[in-house]
Amino acid sequence: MLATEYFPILILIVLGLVFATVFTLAGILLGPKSRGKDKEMPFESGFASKGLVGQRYDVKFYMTALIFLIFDVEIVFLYPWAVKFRELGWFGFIEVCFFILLLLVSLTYVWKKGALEWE
Amino acid sequence: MHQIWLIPAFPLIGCILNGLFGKFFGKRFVSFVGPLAVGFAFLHSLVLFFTMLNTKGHALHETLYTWMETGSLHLSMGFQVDQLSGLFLLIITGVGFLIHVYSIGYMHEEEGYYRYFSYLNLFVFFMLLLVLGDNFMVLFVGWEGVGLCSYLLIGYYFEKKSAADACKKAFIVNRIGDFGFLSAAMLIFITFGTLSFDRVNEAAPDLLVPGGILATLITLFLFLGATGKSAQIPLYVWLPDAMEGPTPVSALIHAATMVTSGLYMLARLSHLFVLAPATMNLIAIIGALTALMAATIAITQTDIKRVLAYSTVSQLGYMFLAMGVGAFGVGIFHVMTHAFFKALLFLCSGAVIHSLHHEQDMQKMGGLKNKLPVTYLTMLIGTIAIAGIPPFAGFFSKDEILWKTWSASHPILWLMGFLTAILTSFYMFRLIFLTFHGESRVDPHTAKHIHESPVSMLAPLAVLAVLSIFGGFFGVPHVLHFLPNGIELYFEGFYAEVPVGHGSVIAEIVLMVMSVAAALIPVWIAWKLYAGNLDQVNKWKAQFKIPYALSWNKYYIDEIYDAAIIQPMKKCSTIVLWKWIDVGIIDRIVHLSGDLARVSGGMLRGLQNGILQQYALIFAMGTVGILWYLFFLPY
Amino acid sequence: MIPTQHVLILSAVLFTTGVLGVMLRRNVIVIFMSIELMLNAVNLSFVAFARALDSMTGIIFIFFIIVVAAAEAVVGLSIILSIYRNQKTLNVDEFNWLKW
Amino acid sequence: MITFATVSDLMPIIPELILTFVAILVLIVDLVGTQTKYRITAAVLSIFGLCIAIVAEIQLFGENYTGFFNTVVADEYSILFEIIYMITGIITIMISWHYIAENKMNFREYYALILFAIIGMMFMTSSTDLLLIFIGLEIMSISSYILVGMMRQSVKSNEAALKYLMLGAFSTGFLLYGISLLYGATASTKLPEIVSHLQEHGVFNNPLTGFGLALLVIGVGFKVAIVPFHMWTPDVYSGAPTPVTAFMSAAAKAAGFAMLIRIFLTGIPYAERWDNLMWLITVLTMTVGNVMALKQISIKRMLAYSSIAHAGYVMVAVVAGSEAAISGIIFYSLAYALMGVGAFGVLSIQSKGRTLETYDDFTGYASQGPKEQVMAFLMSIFMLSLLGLPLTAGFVGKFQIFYAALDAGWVWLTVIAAMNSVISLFYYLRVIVCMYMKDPLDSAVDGNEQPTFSSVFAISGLLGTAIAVLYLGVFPNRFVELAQLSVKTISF
Repeated sequence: MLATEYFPILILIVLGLVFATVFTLAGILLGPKSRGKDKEMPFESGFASKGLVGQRYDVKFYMTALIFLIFDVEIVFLYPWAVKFRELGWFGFIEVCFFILLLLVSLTYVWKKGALEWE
Repeated sequence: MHQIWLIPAFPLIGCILNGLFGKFFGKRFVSFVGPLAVGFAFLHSLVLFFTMLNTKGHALHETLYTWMETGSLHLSMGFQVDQLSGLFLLIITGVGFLIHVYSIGYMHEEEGYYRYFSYLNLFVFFMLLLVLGDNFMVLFVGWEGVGLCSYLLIGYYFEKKSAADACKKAFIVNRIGDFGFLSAAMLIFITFGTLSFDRVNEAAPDLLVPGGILATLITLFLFLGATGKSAQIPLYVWLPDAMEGPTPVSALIHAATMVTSGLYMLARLSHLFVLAPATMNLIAIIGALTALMAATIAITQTDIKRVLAYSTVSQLGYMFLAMGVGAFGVGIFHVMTHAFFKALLFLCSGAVIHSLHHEQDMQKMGGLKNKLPVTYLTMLIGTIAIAGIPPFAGFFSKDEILWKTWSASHPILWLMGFLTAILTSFYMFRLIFLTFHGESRVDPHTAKHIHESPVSMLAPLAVLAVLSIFGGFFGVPHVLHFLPNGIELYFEGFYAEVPVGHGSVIAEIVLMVMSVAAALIPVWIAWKLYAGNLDQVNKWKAQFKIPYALSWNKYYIDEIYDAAIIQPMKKCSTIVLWKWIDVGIIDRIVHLSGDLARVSGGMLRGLQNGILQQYALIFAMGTVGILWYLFFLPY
Repeated sequence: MIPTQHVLILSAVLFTTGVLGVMLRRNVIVIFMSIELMLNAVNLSFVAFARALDSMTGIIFIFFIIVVAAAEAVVGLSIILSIYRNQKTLNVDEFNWLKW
Repeated sequence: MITFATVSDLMPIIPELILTFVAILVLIVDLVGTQTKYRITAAVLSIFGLCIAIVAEIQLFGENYTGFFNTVVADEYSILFEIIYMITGIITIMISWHYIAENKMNFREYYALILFAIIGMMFMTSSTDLLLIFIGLEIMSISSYILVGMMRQSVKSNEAALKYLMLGAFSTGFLLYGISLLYGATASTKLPEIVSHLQEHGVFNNPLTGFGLALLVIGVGFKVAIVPFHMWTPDVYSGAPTPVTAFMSAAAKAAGFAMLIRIFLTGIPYAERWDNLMWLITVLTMTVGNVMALKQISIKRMLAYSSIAHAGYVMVAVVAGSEAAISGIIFYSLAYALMGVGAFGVLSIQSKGRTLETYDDFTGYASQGPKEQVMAFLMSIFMLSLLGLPLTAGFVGKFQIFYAALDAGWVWLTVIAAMNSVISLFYYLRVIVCMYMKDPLDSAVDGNEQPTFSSVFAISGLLGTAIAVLYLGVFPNRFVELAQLSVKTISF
């Protein structure tokens, strides 16, 4: 019957659940729980923390980070083209030019919007 | 082409004009457009009616356009004028026109004058669709539409709480009826593969086993639908409360037209109904029971409109009785005469109420006959007609129903009908005597201002009075054969044949004499009791406490429904589902059991607690559940 | 060579871990990371299938998943940022204005 | 040998290209123009672009272009759905302008995002490759995440966006997992190949295909909000800016169903158990939506729940799965798009500086002024259509679906659906009763508003919608025929 054929998947699910639960619980149960003052302190690359914990960073940091993230990842589309550069020939080149153009338009947009302004 | 579509188009145009521009152009415009729209429809109906008569036996068909075509189903905006719908057309547009004219005077001081006429036109439009349609779809459009309009018009005085409650009640009760209707339509579609009346009627004898389960089930559902719209046991409770609407509305919707749509449907599908004798018997029994019960309630009511409302329920019971014994044509005949005299009675009561500044209690009337002579005279004509005193309209139709019942060998049902006739005559004359005779019990302050109504209100009364007098001659009984029985000729070959036992001529004459006596004797009793002072009545009230209380409180039906249905529902509120449905539905119950609602706020609502992770959890559980069901649940 | 099944099992485990993480963690950012984990588990299974079937489609799919995940992350982080500015908390349990 | 796409491949996606161009243009206008100028230009430009795209779609109708190795098709089926999205988009933009002005919302990118969302939906509908479908779905979803959170100052909008994003991404995970399993089993992401593989080997003989398909249903089910994947709907719909809610409830759902049909109703052989499951889900969806809608205080939330119920009615047709049922879905999507947008649209327009949300806000609405009177009338039409009163679009849609289900032999499902639609009467009519049959709670609010251009614009948009609702109800046949025609030509 069907059930027997699906048995491997059942095992798979059970395994998944077991592993996930075990690891999650292990983290909670076995992990050292020192809730000292030092532990509560934010980690700042090993330096003693300055200022308040709830101190707010300038929104510029986030803005830049997010823009970096998205533009960085878009590069992924250039890889297939780069790998098959010769076979794709002019057609591929034009396609990629379009792609870069679109990225440029968005960059201009971001720029004009002032997201790159630091001050 | 006969341009049948023009008939409903006139009131629709009227409705749109009044609704959109009525407010800006003022009352003059509205009182011109509203009645005129219906008037045109009436004229066109007349033309088509006579065209139809000339092509005897052939209905006028017209397909406006194809509404929808899917698969085997072909639905069109199809209209037909045949014997049945032709008659209804004339009643709706004719009586409707008179009531529109009447409304000009009656509603003159109302603020939402244009709104009222707009609704009323809309109602006429839907009612015309209902009777003109040649398939279930168009009928259903009309069916829902008239329900909506009735709902809007009952709640017209929405600032009154009783009106708002009444409109809710009408709505809910009608939903039960609609459920029946829709189920029946669905079954019919599954069985016949068509929704056209003609084809259903044609195919019924071939496709359905006479007396079979399917035939019985379909007709029972249809009848359930009919009881909802036409106010029969057990769904009649909404009609008396519907009197919260303006009086002309009661006359048009809740006496002459909408409440007869259930009967229309029965008559329309007569070929289907005769295949289910069990349903037919049930219809006859329910009809007779409703007639008798409503009549006994009407005896003690003191609100003038309520007496008339129960009288309507009772008369509708008569019509169902006729249908049930297979006398479809006679039932429809009574629909016609009833439309005349009941509309007349309602309009007269409206005139009385109007001149007494919205006093409806008969205990505060009396002695009005000199002050309102025209109203008195017309109302008296209406009363004679409904009481069944020859030669007024009611006599012919009612006597015919009783005779058909007798000859179909249902003596018990006949007896119930006969008793109802006695009671009818009694409570109607009681109404007349209490209102117009005896000493004036009117509040002295109002008494000074009593005046006869304007011409726009009296003219319709006069026309209807004439119709109530002569309307019966369309169907003169056989024994009296000084005129041919018009109704029988008119409907010849239209309805399904029901084998009717033929009683002897002697029996017919004897029964007729009995009916006349049953109509006349109560008049004398009512005169004795109510025309002078009311001492004797009060003495009897004290003596017959229990029957009186039963009748006065309408057999506690509302209370019984409350105790049997609403209270247990409230008790069951811990059972979550009921609670949910209730809480949303009926505000009253919300108020009564506010805290229980919170207790049972229940599972679903608990699930929707706004916490993101709970949603994710349910999502994941759903996934696991689906996968488990699909792949791991053993067969 | 590692058998495909093993990779698939790993991917299933990662996916389930992600699902559990979404349901168990309280911090919005961690929940978001768990979702990314789920997407990456899917990527893993795509890679495994692509290798087993010797087909490029799976690989191309992964490119798009990565990009979409990044776009989702950007939008998500912006939303989280704006929430944090308004509410000063990132605990999911506290976002339940909208309910019932 | 590598085959390339050519210019002729662009034919089927011309409308998409037009919209993309316009969307980018709208963004650029934002950079150049000033605040007030942009407000008008962007809206007008977007509507203009949508109109051109609709014309382009009509030109494509009947031509059946395909492109990009048959991964994009412009068959009648997708063209009809795409026109539905664009009409919804036009109405949404018409009401948004006023909403933005009244709520002083941050509107930049708003119109562009709506256009992008529509482009995503169009790709969802017209492609036959799961990859492209996925990309379309994500373009739509990400745009709507932002749209939902557009009112940055509002706590509710924030929360709605967060929930939508989190759950949306969560469901995307399931969807992708399903796709990957299907890919693993069939070695393809192209629907025709997957379907023929399934027809050959059966769905349930290979665990991978069974699981994959089930997970795919779950992923799509989230988008169209079927129980138990509906939990986000009420929260997101009630938290989002009202025009966005209107847009999502109408267009996004239609797109979800378009995709659902394309994936699941094109010849995949199912087992009995699958049918039972769908049956159960359908019943649950209708009932939960309706029952919960009964209890709501807020009309916006009530409409959100009722949209779940409507998804349930559409699911009835999905279960029935016949040609008539699919054409019913197309019609219903159009009808619901109109009446849903209309109803939310009325909610989006303030009255005398008050935002209308609850039943209490609507009490005595009809008697508060000329504008309110018009709005109340429009609202009544939309409510009557939603509850399925004859002569409205809603009735025709329901009728077709119920008829198709009956015809396919799903009698009990139809009965349950009919009973559900009876329940829905109570909460829809309650709105009308509140507006017409009650006195306003606080009569103190008065003062005359000057009709602004944007309000006239919004109301005329709603008026057009109402007329369309009535027109579809009275003369549905042409559209029904179109829908039936398009079902016949549905291709992979």
